[in-house]
Amino acid sequence: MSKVISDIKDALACVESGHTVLVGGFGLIGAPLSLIEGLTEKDVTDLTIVSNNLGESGKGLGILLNQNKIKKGIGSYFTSNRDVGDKYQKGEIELELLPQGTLAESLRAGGAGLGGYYTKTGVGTDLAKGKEEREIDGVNYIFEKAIRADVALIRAHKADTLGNLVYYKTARNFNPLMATAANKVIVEVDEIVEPGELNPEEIVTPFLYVDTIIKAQQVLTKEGVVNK
Amino acid sequence: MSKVISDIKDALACVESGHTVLVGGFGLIGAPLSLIEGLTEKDVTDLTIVSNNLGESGKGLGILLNQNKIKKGIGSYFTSNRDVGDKYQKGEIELELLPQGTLAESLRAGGAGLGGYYTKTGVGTDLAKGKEEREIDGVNYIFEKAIRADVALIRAHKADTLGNLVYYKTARNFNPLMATAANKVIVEVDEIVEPGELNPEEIVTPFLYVDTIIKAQQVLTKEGVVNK
Amino acid sequence: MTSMNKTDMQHLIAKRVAAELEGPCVVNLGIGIPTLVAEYMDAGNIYMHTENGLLGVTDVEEADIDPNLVNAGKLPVGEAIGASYFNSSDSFAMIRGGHVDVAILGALQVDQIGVIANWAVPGKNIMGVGGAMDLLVGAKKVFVTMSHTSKDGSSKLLKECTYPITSTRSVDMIFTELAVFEVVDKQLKLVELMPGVTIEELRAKTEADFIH
Amino acid sequence: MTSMNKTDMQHLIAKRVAAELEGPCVVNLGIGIPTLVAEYMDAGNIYMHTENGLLGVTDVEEADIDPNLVNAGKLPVGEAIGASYFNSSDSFAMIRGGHVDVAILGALQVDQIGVIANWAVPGKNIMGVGGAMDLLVGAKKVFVTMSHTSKDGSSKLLKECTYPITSTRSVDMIFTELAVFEVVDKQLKLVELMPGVTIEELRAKTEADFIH
Repeated sequence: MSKVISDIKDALACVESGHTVLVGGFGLIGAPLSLIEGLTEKDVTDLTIVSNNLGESGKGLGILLNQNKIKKGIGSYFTSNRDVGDKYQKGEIELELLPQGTLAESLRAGGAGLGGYYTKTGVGTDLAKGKEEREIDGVNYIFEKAIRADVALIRAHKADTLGNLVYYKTARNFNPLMATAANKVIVEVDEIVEPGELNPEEIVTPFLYVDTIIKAQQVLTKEGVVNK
Repeated sequence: MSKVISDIKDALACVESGHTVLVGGFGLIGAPLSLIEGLTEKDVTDLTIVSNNLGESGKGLGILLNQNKIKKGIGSYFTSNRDVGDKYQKGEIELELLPQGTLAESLRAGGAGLGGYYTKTGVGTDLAKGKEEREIDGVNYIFEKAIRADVALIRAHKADTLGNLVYYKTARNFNPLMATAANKVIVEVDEIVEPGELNPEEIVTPFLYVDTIIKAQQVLTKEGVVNK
Repeated sequence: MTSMNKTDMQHLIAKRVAAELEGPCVVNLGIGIPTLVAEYMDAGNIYMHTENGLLGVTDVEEADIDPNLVNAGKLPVGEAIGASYFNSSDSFAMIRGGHVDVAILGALQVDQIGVIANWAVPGKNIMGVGGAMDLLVGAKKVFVTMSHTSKDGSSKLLKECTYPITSTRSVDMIFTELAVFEVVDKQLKLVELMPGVTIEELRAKTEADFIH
Repeated sequence: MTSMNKTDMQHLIAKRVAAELEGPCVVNLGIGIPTLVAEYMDAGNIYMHTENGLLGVTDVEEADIDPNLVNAGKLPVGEAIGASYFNSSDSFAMIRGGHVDVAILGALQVDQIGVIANWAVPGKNIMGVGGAMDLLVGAKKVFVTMSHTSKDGSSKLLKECTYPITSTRSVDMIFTELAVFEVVDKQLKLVELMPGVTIEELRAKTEADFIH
């Protein structure tokens, strides 16, 4: 069965209410814009979204937020969307704020079958409250748990039909990590090529991580997001 | 000051008795053969060597072993050199055996500024003896500490003069990890090119990890190791 | 069972294991009998992972041997279409993280709940473990291949392992020249006898309890 | 000090920080005043890291802007010769692992042992932290740039931070429009007064104790 699917609805069939969903991107850069839009059109609720931010006000994941589909957000910078603060104030959303490096590392740990790890980041700050602290060789660390999810929605530059992925410039960011840390991984790409067209030394995400591939229908340009 | 050095003695000037030294390679594949030979010619002792194996009998790190320069070996597969067992039996060397994935992960953790991590690997086995066990979300893990070293000796395929590195096929193995986990990183390469000649999307080890670059004087061929 | 030379026996086992692999899937092959499994697999649909850093292992012709392209046994291999290279921590992240479908390993002993010993022998120095423990905890399924008995004729399927175990995890299937077992609810279950083997012969040569 | 508009003040600080950077080194620039430092650096010898995944950041001409090539402030940047791209965990491994020489950050407050607060304001929702905490624990040196006083004229160099701290680690140097401080043995040490500033003026506008 081919991993390449043409209908976004089919690609997102595996997303269910209550799921934890990883969403790639740093702001709009490298975000799976078509899949996010697909999600806003799907009837799901109580999602836990793991993403560096929750979009912008009324854009991307921000739409999902305003649709009250998000029960909890896990990220490092919600400041980019003022609606998140309002919802939080009203008790309509739970938030877990992590340092950006901890968010990235916890995803990697989840993908790599680790239970958690000790990081220096955050020691002695408000974000360490309630977290175990431990001294290792004279340095203080806090314990952070691995993150795993039901589904990952990511964006890459090219995929071959097996599912090998390469990325483009700073649109890489969280995407390769999220590809490793979910039960189902759905990727949207600019271009789909045949196996053998990507150089084996350059492949960033080997195909065993990828379940479903769709062609991106939305692209980030200088002028903003445009439909292809 | 250029990172490119022509004399192996100069490249190895930073290695001192008592140092912990990471040595790349999986057997001879991807091992820094010229730097290892340079080390056998240097007057140092009490080294702790972190490497998947300690060479073969009388070859590579095996020479260093027979010169009694190694106080301790940390690796995953010493079986490839029968002399290691003899030395160990006589109490002439300390050994720390780690699963191969744990060895790799501990090096990555050391390079990434983590104190340690919890892995499933080894739980309930003799290699978990004395290690802290912890249940996380219903799964048992053991604690493994990060590894850092004074010096790393690694091999890559190409370097640019800034120190960006790319590798070649399965000669990559532990080398990119070791490049991150030592105070001084010395790399031998097949070819040195100008900055800009390596594709920014393909660079595996960014230059900030590399201190010294030398041209390899020994190469692994079908017929074995040959001098260039 | 009629007597059989070692090579034939190994190929018999390898062929039987290969029949159990349903593609598309990613398989990691250990050293020894597992290596032979590649000869009998559907190469168009089954992809091989080697823990030293390659997904997409194939055979290689003598003329094309590259000394820097090897498998975990340090034997020369080739590169499949769609292959990719990665470092050792990324490779074991794939294994430990549950992204490899099947690991096929050799074993020294298997106990009757499917726990195996395959890395150390008591009384000898503990010198090497390689990727065995990682594969045991990480692969979605673990298949074990081994000769049914030791050189002295004693069963390698035991009530309890006397050698140090590789993991507390039970393997999924065991393939010997006498029989194929599945591990179900921490019990060995006989799936089939190999051609020419009787249940009496199997019982006589098996210390472990099994159901069928 | 004669009065100065905000832009001139920011450039004054940025220029002074740039003079402190000795290449070759790798520098991570935060948002705000730090971004301006790039204009005054020796670009041939100082390499810029941005935590969203690029080593080798440069300016970009309007015509060459690529929407998928941005810095941590999501502003368009260019790619230096010898640049490389990496994922977020590799990027923060560089930061946390001590491989970035200098981080230049903005701050809301600095206390008199050099601990800073730059990510949250009490009474407001704690909504964003980004890479600040990672840079604080990981960079070999941390330089802070900020205006010396708040809009209400109160000192931002305090005996103790009243906002949530970013790290227990003391920064290495602090640059304001009035002075440059080093942190030595957990004490602020005045390195120099900015042009036209008197020690009396500095004392009047600084709550934190400092030595010189």
